[in-house]
Amino acid sequence: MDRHGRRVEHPLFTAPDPARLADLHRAMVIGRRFNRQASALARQGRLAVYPSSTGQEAAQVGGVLALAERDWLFPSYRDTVALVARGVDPVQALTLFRGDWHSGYDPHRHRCAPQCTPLATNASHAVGLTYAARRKGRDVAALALMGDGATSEGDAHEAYNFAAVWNAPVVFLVQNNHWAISVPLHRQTAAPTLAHKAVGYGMRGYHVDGNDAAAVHAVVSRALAEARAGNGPAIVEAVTYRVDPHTDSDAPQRYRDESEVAYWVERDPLLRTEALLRSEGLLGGAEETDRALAAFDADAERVAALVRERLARQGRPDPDALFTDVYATVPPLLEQQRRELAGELREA
Amino acid sequence: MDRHGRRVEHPLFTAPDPARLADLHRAMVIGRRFNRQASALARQGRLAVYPSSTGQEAAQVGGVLALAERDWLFPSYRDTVALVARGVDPVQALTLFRGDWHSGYDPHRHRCAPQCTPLATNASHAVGLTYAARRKGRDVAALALMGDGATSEGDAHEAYNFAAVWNAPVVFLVQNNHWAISVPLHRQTAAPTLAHKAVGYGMRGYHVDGNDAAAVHAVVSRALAEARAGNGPAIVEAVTYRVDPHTDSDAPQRYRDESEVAYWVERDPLLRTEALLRSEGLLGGAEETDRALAAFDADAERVAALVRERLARQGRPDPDALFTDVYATVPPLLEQQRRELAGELREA
Amino acid sequence: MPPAEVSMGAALNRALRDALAEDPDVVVYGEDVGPLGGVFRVADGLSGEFGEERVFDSPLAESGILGTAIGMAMYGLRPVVEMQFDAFAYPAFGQVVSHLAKTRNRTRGAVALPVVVRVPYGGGIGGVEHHSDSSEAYYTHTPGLRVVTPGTPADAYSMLREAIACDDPVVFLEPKRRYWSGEAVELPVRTEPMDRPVVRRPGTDVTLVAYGPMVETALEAAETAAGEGRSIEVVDLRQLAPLDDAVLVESVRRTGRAVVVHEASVFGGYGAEIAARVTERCFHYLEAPVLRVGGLDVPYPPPKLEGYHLPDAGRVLAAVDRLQWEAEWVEGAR
Amino acid sequence: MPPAEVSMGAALNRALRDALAEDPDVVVYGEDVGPLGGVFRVADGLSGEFGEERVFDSPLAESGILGTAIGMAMYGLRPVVEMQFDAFAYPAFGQVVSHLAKTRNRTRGAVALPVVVRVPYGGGIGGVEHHSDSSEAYYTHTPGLRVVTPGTPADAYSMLREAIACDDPVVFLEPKRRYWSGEAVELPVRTEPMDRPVVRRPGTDVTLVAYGPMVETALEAAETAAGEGRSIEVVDLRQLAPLDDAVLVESVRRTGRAVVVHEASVFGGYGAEIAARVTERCFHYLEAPVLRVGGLDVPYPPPKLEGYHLPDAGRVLAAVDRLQWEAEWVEGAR
Ligand SMILES: Cc1ncc(C[n+]2csc(CCOP(=O)(O)OP(=O)(O)O)c2C)c(N)n1
Ligand SMILES: Cc1ncc(C[n+]2csc(CCOP(=O)(O)OP(=O)(O)O)c2C)c(N)n1
Ligand SMILES: [Mg+2]
Ligand SMILES: [Mg+2]
Repeated sequence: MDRHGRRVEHPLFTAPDPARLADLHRAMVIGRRFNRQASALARQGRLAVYPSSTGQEAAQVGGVLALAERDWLFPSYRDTVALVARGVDPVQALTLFRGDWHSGYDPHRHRCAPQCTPLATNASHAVGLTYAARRKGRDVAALALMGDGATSEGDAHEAYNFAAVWNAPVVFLVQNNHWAISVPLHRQTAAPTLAHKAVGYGMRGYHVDGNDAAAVHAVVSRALAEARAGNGPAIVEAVTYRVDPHTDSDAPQRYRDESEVAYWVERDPLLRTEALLRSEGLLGGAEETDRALAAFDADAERVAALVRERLARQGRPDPDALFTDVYATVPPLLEQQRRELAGELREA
Repeated sequence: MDRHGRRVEHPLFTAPDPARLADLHRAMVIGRRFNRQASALARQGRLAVYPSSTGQEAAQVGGVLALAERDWLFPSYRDTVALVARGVDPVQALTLFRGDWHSGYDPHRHRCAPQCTPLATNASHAVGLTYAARRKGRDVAALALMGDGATSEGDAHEAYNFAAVWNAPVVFLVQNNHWAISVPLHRQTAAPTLAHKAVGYGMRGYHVDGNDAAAVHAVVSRALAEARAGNGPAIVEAVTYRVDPHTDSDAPQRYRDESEVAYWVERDPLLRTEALLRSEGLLGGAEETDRALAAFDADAERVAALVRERLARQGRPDPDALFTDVYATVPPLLEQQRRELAGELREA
Repeated sequence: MPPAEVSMGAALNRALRDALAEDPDVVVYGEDVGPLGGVFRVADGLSGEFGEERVFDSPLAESGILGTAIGMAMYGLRPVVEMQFDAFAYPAFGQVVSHLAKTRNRTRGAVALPVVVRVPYGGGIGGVEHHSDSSEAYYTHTPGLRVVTPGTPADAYSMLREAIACDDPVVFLEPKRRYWSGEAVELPVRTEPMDRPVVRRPGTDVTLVAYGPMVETALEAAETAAGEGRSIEVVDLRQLAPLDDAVLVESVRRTGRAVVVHEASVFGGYGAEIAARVTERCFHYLEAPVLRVGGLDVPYPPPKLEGYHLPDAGRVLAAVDRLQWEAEWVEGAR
Repeated sequence: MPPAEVSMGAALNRALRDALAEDPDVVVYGEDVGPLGGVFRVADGLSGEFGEERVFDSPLAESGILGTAIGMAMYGLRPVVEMQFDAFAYPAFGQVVSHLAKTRNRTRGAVALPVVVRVPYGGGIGGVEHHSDSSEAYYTHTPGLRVVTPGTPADAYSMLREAIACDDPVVFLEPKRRYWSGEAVELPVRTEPMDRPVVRRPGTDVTLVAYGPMVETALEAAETAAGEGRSIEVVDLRQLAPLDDAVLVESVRRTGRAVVVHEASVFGGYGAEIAARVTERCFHYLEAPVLRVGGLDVPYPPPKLEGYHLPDAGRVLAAVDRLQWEAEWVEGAR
């Protein structure tokens, strides 16, 4: 798509079909609403923190919907929308940021690793997982998500290199949202693009408009297919923008200009898919389209309402949970601390 | 030079002048003799260990002689010959491997960091040092030495990236000797060359015949000049070969074929400079050349003899040294341990 | 007029500012310490004031930050680097242990590394995972490092100035939950040298050993105990390593009882060193074993459960109560 | 016929081989563990026997090795990775502390990480710098890790098998100076479960607590002491964390005296935990403070000086002698 949501063909990549385009748009609409809802809850103090991905929905959704059921997703803290798009329960997806527990969903159920806070450390997990799957004879690929800043970490390098040497079916999707908290990209790297990093590992690098869900989907799909076929892992750089503050406790006015945000808001990924769906009539005639889009909005509202309500209803987590899953069984000294805490709580 | 020591011109790089070529050859002759001597001492148990660089003398000497006096060298454990070429006392250079102390020379005197054992960790030190020098208004460049295996470490990546972003005058000289102990290069990277890694940092990468001292010197000189001029750091990959075992306690027959070693022994870097010096008469007529070369050999023998003798003469290090340089002053609890040890020794 | 209240964060900010102003060799860098002033704003305003050659954002890589600081120090600068949070210092652990701590020793004193590594540490701020580790034990067991942590704004100022001036590498642990704690103090101020523990509150019945975030908690416990007729002496260790144990030993020999408190998990924590050392040096003065109060031996909990993990004055006082004040206790224990 | 002597290195090798043979999910990798069999040859012959899909050399990057092992374990493998030397495990510290130790907890038990991290550790082999660190305290203070270290070849075999079968991540510390120590034992052998300390030698006068490389030293000290009429009980801890202190406490309550010995620097070392814990649990049984014998509080020394740093039987016995056997001692100390 161009900036205005007009279709642009590319000789190498196949555009998603109409149904998939509709899915992408719907997931973005839900993702955007989710971002807004979660940010509001954070402002109200009902979440401990929320790192919003408003503006980055195309990159996350485009990437995630390119995965097969059996594939694995390795998200970072920024990628709650990716989890929701993957089918994780939106309330469980917020457990981390609610402060109830470190992770709220069963990773095996949706084949989503816990959201990863230490930067770039999830990338090698993805490589190892696909190695194991291959040993077990399963055709499993993985998508590892990271930010532009995270590419500076040694862990990113090691993971890229292991993936290339092992020919692992992993796609590293780098959401270049131009900022690592307050640090702009030119203080992060002197490379022409982050996709150029692939050269030094002998793998393919793709540079894609990260606000174009169709393009991200097409590129990640192709990269995954190549990787599955044994043609090696890839870095996909999705160029996008973090419209909101880093988290609700950030102060972006200290380091960036509102005009920069405005520039990107104009390039909102949702406007573009909507324009494409409308102009090409992919959801049907004008009326049908309106109806379909309204249904997406309604779905999004339902998700937001669900999040609000279920969050309000949940109680405090049980402190006994502190002890049960440190080891496979509770060792004696920890059992003693458990008893002591229970005693304290009884007294209080 | 080609394989046989015949001059080959290159449009970009300036060949060292005859005097410099002679210096390079002489330093290699000394370096080779030093490697042999140190390896022998290790076999006799008079060094704790010695990681020989036989076969790699051109890469080390070619790189080091490209440095100006004021520049800094950041060597690894493999680079004792580089230290000797830099002017470090050969016996002091062996302190580490004798087991007398961790490092035996004053880094400030020769602007040589201590030899670095943890792989790739010295690279960021080089970057920081040049940053400091620039702040102090001094035109200081640095040469950081590392092996092919070390490029896989996160620390290499972080240093490359810092150097590029800070536009630091650092040249990373990677001696690709084809092995990281028992691990061959193709298990280390899938990149076409290690020089390709430069692309991902937006810096220049050079791929040079590491057994051609003239070429290494020319390339490193140019890379240093560019870096000094503010055109950014560079990776220079010098392709060479580790002819000896990793250290004297290695068992190379477990992982590599003797024929591979033979292939490289034929490409000995010393034979090539000698052939060039002779064929072009750079040391004068045949007789003068013979005399000059014999003088180099004699110098090398002198260094070897000196090492043997001084090492034999030296006593055991004083245990009190354990306590004096942990902190700027000896803290109370350490002072107590110092007294206790002194007491123990008196009793014994 | 009494001096104004200064928060610990403001005191640290002022210390950085004064050090930058006095010594052109001081540079401050790390992740987000430039225009943003750090995520806790400890570097607030400094890059504007001193220019981005001296206060700046680096690429996002902790080992690279530490490694470049080592290189800078080799050439005469005094870098002050920030690790954004405790757990995000771990990627630099190799540089810290194998180089920062050892270089003076490796070079027999020829190369000093006056580097300050600032680490906002500890919990109590409702941070999600990896934002609340108490990592002091990893550093205090590493010879060659000075490990210090201030318990008050005045100490924060004075100790940071001293750390920057110090020729040894200093791991400067900032108790992040206390950034907003205030104290009426006129800056600049110089307190006791950082390598000596101080008695924060004198007492006669029991010695309570604390540092960093737990100093405030210990004082609170002492205050409560005083109301109940028990006199608690609070020792603030300040420099955890290398430790000067004289003040501590003197105190415990006098009181005959001791409790050590920290946020970190008890098992293998820094409190074990204090308990073992005090016991060894004061054995025949002790009326009861030295008790440790600390975090549970579990990964740092999520925000809603951190209250169960972190020691508070109540837990400290409960430990004090277990110090065998009654003769019968001894019998019961057998 | 009595069983043949087996060295610890050979016992470990056999344990890896048997585990690989029994469980197809076991993979062994790291730096140089393929054709070379590891720099200490603990993986000798395995890549040839089991193929390079199961025993192989990885790229040279410790954090990557740990991170990929975590990913493999998430998908049901049981990776056994080698860190070539203690100090070269530090680059992986972030992966170890923030992921390996915490993932079970973070996911409330949904994701177990049965990873074994083999680390040849400690000194005594004349290694140059960074080849002799005793890093156990860094791991034992990290909840979620099992940290074990064998003191004998039989334990080496049995504990490594158990570690590989264990659903928790295990940091398996191999006392490198004891790779060549032999014991007459028939393999395979199963010793006590690894999570329980054992009494290696019974005694009545004093409890000597040791683990890993110091077990041999402790037994040597006990033997010498026996000749001098003093009966030393040697407790081998085996699993350092999480610790089951029952055997230990029982022993010290019986003997009334204890010394703990390790190679690591004393300050903040693992011995502090033992001393603090034993004191707390056995206070009224103790005739003297629990003493610690360990390395000096200095960076690991160069080969020619390591003998001054490392505890030997003489130093252990000197500490035993200081355990206030005479009543006068008490007076003198005041
Ligand atoms: C190892 C590590 N260091 C530092 C941090 C603190 N931190 C959290 S997010 C962030 C910026 C990350 O930027 P980027 O990778 O571009 O991702 P984005 O937040 O923009 O999505 C930093 C420095 C961290 N989480 N982990
Ligand atoms: C961080 C770290 N990990 C592992 C080692 C152990 N080690 C020493 S040398 C070596 C191989 C290095 O290979 P390369 O970088 O190619 O250098 P070379 O020895 O060939 O000169 C290894 C694995 C180390 N020194 N440091
Ligand atoms: Mg970003
Ligand atoms: Mg090599």
